[in-house]
Amino acid sequence: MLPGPLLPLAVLAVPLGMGLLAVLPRMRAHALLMLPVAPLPALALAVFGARGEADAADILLGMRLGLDDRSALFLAASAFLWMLAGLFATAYMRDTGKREVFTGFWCLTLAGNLGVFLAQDAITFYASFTAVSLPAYILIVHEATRAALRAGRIYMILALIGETSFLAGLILAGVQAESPMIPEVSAAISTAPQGDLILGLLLVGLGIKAGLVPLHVWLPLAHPEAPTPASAVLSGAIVKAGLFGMIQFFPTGTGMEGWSTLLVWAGLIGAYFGIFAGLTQTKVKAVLAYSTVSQMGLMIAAVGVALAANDPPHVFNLVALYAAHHGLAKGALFLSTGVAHRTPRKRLWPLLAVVAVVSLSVAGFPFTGGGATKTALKSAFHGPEATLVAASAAGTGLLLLRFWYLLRFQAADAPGARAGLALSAPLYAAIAAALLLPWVLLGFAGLETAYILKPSNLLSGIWPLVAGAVIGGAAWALRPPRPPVPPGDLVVPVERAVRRAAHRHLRFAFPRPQIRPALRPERLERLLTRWDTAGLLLLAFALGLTPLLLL
Amino acid sequence: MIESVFDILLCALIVGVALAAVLGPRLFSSVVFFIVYGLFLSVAWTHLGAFDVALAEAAIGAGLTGVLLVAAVSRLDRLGVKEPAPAPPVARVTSALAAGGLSGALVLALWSLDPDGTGLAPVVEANLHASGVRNPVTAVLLNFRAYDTLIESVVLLVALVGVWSIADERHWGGEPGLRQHARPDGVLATFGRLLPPLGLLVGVYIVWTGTDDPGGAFQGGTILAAVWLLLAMAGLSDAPAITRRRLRLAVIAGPGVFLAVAAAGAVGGGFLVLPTEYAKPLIQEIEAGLALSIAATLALLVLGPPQRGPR
Amino acid sequence: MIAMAPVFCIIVPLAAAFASVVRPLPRPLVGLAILVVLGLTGMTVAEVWQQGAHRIPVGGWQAPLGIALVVDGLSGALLATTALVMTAVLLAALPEFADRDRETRKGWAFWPLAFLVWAALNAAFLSGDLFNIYVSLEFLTLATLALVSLEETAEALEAAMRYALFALFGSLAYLLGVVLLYAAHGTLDIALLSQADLQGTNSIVAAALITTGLAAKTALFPFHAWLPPAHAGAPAPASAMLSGLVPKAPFFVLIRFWFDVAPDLPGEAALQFIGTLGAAAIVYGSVLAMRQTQLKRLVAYSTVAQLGYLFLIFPLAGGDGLSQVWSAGAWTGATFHAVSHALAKAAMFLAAGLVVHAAGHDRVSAMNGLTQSMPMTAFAFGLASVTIMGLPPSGGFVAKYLLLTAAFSSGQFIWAAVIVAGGVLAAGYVFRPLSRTFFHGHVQTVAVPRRQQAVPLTLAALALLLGIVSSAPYAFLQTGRPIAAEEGLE
Amino acid sequence: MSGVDTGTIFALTGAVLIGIGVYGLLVRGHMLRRLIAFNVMSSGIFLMFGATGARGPAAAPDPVPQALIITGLVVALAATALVVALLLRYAQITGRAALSEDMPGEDDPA
Amino acid sequence: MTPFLPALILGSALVPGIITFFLPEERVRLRNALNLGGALVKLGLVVFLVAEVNRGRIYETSFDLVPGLPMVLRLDALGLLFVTLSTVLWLLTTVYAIGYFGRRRNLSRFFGFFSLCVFSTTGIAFSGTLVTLFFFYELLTLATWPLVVHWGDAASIRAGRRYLVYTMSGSAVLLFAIVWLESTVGPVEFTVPAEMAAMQDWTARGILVLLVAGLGVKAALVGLHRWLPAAMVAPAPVSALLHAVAVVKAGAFGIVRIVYDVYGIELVHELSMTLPLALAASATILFGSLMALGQRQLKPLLAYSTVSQVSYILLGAALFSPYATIGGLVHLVHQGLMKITLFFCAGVFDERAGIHDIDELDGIGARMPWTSVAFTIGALGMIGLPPIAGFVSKWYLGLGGVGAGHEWVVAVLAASSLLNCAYFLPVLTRIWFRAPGPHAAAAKREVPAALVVPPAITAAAALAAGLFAAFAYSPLGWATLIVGREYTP
Repeated sequence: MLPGPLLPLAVLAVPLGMGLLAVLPRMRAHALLMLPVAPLPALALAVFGARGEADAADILLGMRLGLDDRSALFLAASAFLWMLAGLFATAYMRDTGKREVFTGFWCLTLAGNLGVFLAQDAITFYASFTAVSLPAYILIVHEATRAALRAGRIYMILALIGETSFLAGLILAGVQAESPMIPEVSAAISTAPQGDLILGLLLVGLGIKAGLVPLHVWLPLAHPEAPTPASAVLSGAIVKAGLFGMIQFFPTGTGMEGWSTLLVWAGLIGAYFGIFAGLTQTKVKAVLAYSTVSQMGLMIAAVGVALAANDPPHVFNLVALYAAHHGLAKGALFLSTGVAHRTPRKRLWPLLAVVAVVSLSVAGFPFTGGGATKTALKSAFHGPEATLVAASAAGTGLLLLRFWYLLRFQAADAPGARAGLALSAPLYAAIAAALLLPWVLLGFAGLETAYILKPSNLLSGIWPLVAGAVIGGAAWALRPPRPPVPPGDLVVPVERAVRRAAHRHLRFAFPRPQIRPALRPERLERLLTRWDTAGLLLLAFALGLTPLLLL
Repeated sequence: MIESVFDILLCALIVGVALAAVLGPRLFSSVVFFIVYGLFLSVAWTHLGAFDVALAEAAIGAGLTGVLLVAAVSRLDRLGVKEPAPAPPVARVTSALAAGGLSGALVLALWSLDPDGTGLAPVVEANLHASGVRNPVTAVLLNFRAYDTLIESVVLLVALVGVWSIADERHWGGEPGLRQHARPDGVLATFGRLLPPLGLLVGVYIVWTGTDDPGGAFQGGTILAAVWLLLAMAGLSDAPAITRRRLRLAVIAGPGVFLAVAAAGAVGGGFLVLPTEYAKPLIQEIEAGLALSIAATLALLVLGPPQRGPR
Repeated sequence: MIAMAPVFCIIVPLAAAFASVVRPLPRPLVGLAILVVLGLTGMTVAEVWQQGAHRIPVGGWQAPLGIALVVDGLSGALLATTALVMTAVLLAALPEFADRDRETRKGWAFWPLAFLVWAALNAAFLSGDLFNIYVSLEFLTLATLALVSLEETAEALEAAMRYALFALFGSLAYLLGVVLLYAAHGTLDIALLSQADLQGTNSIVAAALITTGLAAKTALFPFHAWLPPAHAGAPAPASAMLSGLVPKAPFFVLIRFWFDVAPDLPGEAALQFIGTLGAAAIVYGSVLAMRQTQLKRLVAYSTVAQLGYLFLIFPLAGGDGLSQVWSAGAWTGATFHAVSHALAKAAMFLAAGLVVHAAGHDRVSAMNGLTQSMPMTAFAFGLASVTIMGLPPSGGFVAKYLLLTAAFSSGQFIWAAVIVAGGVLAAGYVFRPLSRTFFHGHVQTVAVPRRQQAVPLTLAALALLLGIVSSAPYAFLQTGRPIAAEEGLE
Repeated sequence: MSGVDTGTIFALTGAVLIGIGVYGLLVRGHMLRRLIAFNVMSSGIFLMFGATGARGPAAAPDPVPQALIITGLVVALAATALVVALLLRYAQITGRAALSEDMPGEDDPA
Repeated sequence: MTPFLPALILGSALVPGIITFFLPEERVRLRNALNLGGALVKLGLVVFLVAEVNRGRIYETSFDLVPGLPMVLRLDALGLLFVTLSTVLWLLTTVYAIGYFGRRRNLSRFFGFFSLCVFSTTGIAFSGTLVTLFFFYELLTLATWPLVVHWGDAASIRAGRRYLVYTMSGSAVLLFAIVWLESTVGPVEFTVPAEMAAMQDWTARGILVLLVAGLGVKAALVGLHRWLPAAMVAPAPVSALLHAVAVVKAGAFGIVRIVYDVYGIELVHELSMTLPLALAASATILFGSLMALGQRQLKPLLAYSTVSQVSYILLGAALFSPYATIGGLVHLVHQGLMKITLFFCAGVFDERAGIHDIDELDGIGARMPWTSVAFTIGALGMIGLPPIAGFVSKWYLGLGGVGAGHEWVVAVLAASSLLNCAYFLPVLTRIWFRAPGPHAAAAKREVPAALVVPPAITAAAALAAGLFAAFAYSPLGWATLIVGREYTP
């Protein structure tokens, strides 16, 4: 058991408090210093803390926080990335405006992100999910450029649709469960008469967050516009909230076969769509964003497998492991773009080399951390899906090759530019963690190092990359026409249509009926004022009353 | 049978005169017909045996009302007022139908009456001895239903206050009516000198006799008022200014005495109770007061509000 | 002596009137007279409360020979209402009419007329004899006629003459009915007549004539056109008694006739017809009130509308319904309305009078900005409006509620709809002037002392109080009724 | 009321007079004429009152209606006097002897 | 003392009000002291009562208006919920009004009617019979009208007229229905179940529809709502009170009473009237939001938002499920807290920066951060974002909708949330993310405290009501208690 609710509450309260602190006038100047500190309690809890549940009954509708090994992994990886990105931001954001606002919302988003992993009841989960979704808007639009505002708007719309849909799903499930606790809710979904509706609604909510194609459109728009540390946590930690939600809420076992298949194929399609769309991008962070879409696709597919698997927790653990690596690695890649900005072209080569290693790790090159996690994940798939998963690595490799290629052009023009320690240290720490951590955690996923290092597994890690290299080489040589896919792909036509519709200004006003009195009572009154009329009426009244009285 | 013929003839005359009064083309002739109508009615009342009413109708209905109307006609003539256009034929026909309908309904109602009558004559007769007077009408007026008469006397006062209240503000405090300029040797002046002593005598007598025979305060008071009016018209006596205390006391004397008697009775245990033994003197006292007030009030009513400022 | 208190309610105002004819009374004496009559009225009410309804034979002569005064809950309540309203009216009139250096026409005439109206009202409310009622009503008519013409403008004089036409014709129609009744039954006493058989043609015609006459005098639609100019043209204190009290007298007689003299008269259709005219009065009067540009006219048309409610007593409580459970509720509701309307309407006219005086003209715009310059008067007008609209908490509400209950209980939904709509329409006209009181910047240039403003406010507050402490008046009103509504709303 | 005796005849005459009065009241615009009609009508009522009291075999007529008629006469006179005064004052101010609504073409009373 | 408690509480609002009417305009301090004192006394009494009622005690006093027409003042848990809300918000609004009006004129009048308004609201909450409810309900109409027309300009008077036309017609319908009902089944007391079975089904339905329509005017049901946006011309404290506590709430509260204490939800359900009611409420929810979308000025936007939000309460009342009831009742409080915050803030924006239109808000966040934060909390709460109070209501309403077998309710709620976003978020964007416009540049400082602190408090309360919803004395806790004690079948 967790020792009382205080510690987990502190995990959430500390970032929130720091966020509030940051906006105080006196603290504004040093607001950024909060960033690396805020996630530390979470990290501490995840690494050193006990596992179990704790209730804070008065908060929300009865808050329950809890931690098991899997959520601790999510929590730790996220908190660690948040910490590194925060550290990075202290230097990277130093000269921008509204730092206190940035800090405040960073902390709020952070608290939400951590809350998602800790929540054991649906309400806390939802509240955290909201907290991680909406304040992130502020992080995205921080630069306040037109593009950033557009990206923010689209993000917001999608996030709100997602929130609403998710809440609707929760409500439908909540009635069935008669308890707000996630296990009960999850169990209730499988028996609920509207189970499919609930799952659909939840999937929309979580899928938007997790970048599930076709709900992914905000990612390639938001990532290039957000400040680099924000992109890092968006891609590395925040999207994982959606994934974690699926793990938490989706029931497993019999009856879920359909949803399993759906998720597997949706995920796989996403994985490949991300690759193809990403290859056409020219913005370096857009490429990374599509890579995230692709990678999340794989993870969602794995979740899909788990739903109908014999041992779902095992598969979920594999996903968790994969996600931890991906988070750190992708975070590192994003950070690297920031470092590149501050590095003169000539001195870019060491960075490029390191980035190449991380890219290979993401693509699953054997002996890297990514290689280990990919091998582990592939163990969940069977049949043609397994092949597709394996083959996707070729695409990932290609995509990251493109990234690597584009990164070279990010270098600073000023020869004297220099990325300080505060920028590079987090980058390298993230890279180190990404490369090494999976090996440490293999046992958690129930796998042995030996399994990873089995030749067949090594081989299946290498051949896609080789294939990718061949294709890449061929492409370089042939220079095929690049289809112009704008960032955000599907959203662009939708946006255009909406804008056109909005031009026809819709107004909700009822026509006001103009009533003109048809009969002027004054005329009647003038008539009645005349004694001859009134007297006649009086007589008529008297003479009329007589027979009426006899009736 | 002959009596019936006479009745019918009289009634036909009355109806005819009434029609003439109502429909007469000239206002003045209408008023004259109205006076004649009143006199015929007086005859009718005599014929019906209601001598008190006959007297009252002659004095009040025909006499004073007539004078009032004649005076009004002459005032209007002097003001040169316009006569409104006659009603259109449609209105006449409708009105005639409606009025005829009313009469018809009344005839119907009369027809359904019990022919033997259920009046209060026997009850009055039975209680007459306790009333203090011998004229049953006076008994009803001043004892059995004295309360009605009290209010009635007040009504006259109300009318007078009302008439005075529409005086021209500038003329407040002046004398009522227009200044009369009768030629000192004219017929009116002669009559004015001749008639008053006689009228005074008749008037007082009628008041006095009212307790036992037909007559009473109202009839007598009216005659007294006529006397005063004659004097005023003859220019022999100016009415006192309306602010004069004595005039006002005279006006309220009758109702005042009446009210005092009523109040005294109420204190003693019965509102307007006239103990049998004191009934006659009390009634006479009331009659005297009333006659004075009625005479003054009626005369002043006819004279109207002051038409000239105080001197 | 206490038993004679009702009689002195007539005697004392008469005496005061006589005295004022001779010479306008000084203020203290006016005050004394008011206090005495108030006290006597209080004693009358206490007497009825304790002893129940009773008759006072005038002159010691029993009916049918003599006249009897009837003192019951209804007459007691109306006596009390009259006393309250008259007190307010006389107090409000003091600054305008009393204590001038030189006797003026209005300063002289108002006081006797006012006391005479008081006496006439009390006489009418107490009378138990149909002919005596005729005399009392004539008494009242002539006194009010003089009050209507008091301003001496062409409009006022014309209004007075028009009023005279309606009222005198009404009186004659009533008298004709009484004559027919006497011819058939040989008595004029209410109690004795109620035992007579009134089914004959003769009595039916009489009933129709009596109803017609009194309807004309109560200004029932469509015989109402005389009322607004007459009431609006009089000086404000006079208007207050004219509108608040005077129409209640003929209405009271109507109730006496229909419910005490002739409860067994057939004619469900006639009752419905009268009710229809009442309903029409509510709607028509309200609509016209809404369209007035002059303040006092507006208030006067409101009287036309409000009097309409009274006539709903006939379909709701009369005829066959008289024996029904809801009848007593409806009867009490209508009489309750008469009382509360009297208080409220008098307050409204007095307030309007102050406003007109302060603003110097009679247009509705005289109310502009009143809450700033004369808040008490604005408040008085507002409170009175609450009663007129029949909103809680006010006597008007209780009355309306009782009538509504009767309408539903007897299944006559149409009357219920009219009653309810009447409230909305009333809001339509009272809020026109009331809105103006909130205007920015005020038009009242003549200062009115608070003491004067307190009079209408008190009266309006009384009307309101009637809606809060309504249980006792409710019970009191029913004293002497054959079927008391103990369970009024069941 | 079978059998045509004196009372009956006069009562019926009263009814006719009432009709005449009412007719005059309705069709005549001049206020003085209306007053005349009013008085005709009221005396018609009185005649009816007195005549019904004098019907039947009893020789002496009922004194109660007589007393009441006298009261009524006085009241009618009072009313007439007051209205005449009103009319004269009104005519003095406006030059008219009829109400404004009865004088077509002249709408305003002032 | 105890039987007089309801009267005492009523008196604490009425007496200062009446005295205030007669205070000369210059006695500012005395007036403020009176009003604040009254509000504080009332608050104290209510706090005491909350503890007592929580223990299950019920206070009741009554007298007969006329025989068979009893006026009953009764304090039950539901009434107390409403009273507590009104008491707390009255205190804050009084403070705010003192700050808002400063030294302006006609304040004795204003505060007099203001107190009368609160008095009526309290009376409505205490009413133990239908007639008592109507009694205070009408008093409320009368007391609020002077507040609506307070400025005395043409627009105010026009708005006042519309207000009256609507509310008076509503009252007429209500009175009609009440008397109809009572003459059919006898006097209706909330505690005693009336003999509703005595009615024909269609009569019962007809009366119910009339009752709801009558009360629905004040509750601004769609079609009957048009007075509400018009009444926006009133001074900010009035709007705040109107929208949060007094008028619209009185209507909503009345409907809750009708459905639960007069008919009983089971009967309403048996008459198959729950669905039409819920549909009417839902239509209003969506309609209000759609209309808000088209507004260019801040206060009308807030007004239409009220139209929408108040119907949440009705929706909760109409659905045959304890969850929904809880949701409706708790929204009574939650909407009050959030909407009063928004109106307070709108008033501050107007008073300190002259802002009326939405596009004048550009960049005001930087200049008036406290107000802007409070506004933001209110707006987000309206959207239903956790952990602000609005979310809790929405959650329970959703559960209730599903529980009652009407899954579409969830869709309505979802659509409403999205629409709320659509009209509130652009406002927030302007406040926070636009470059300061002329109004922001000219904005005065956020003083006095009397003007700024009340919205801060209510915003904090709205936040706390959601964040600590499970706390026993939270609005939710109390609503649950009410439902558990009184309405659980």
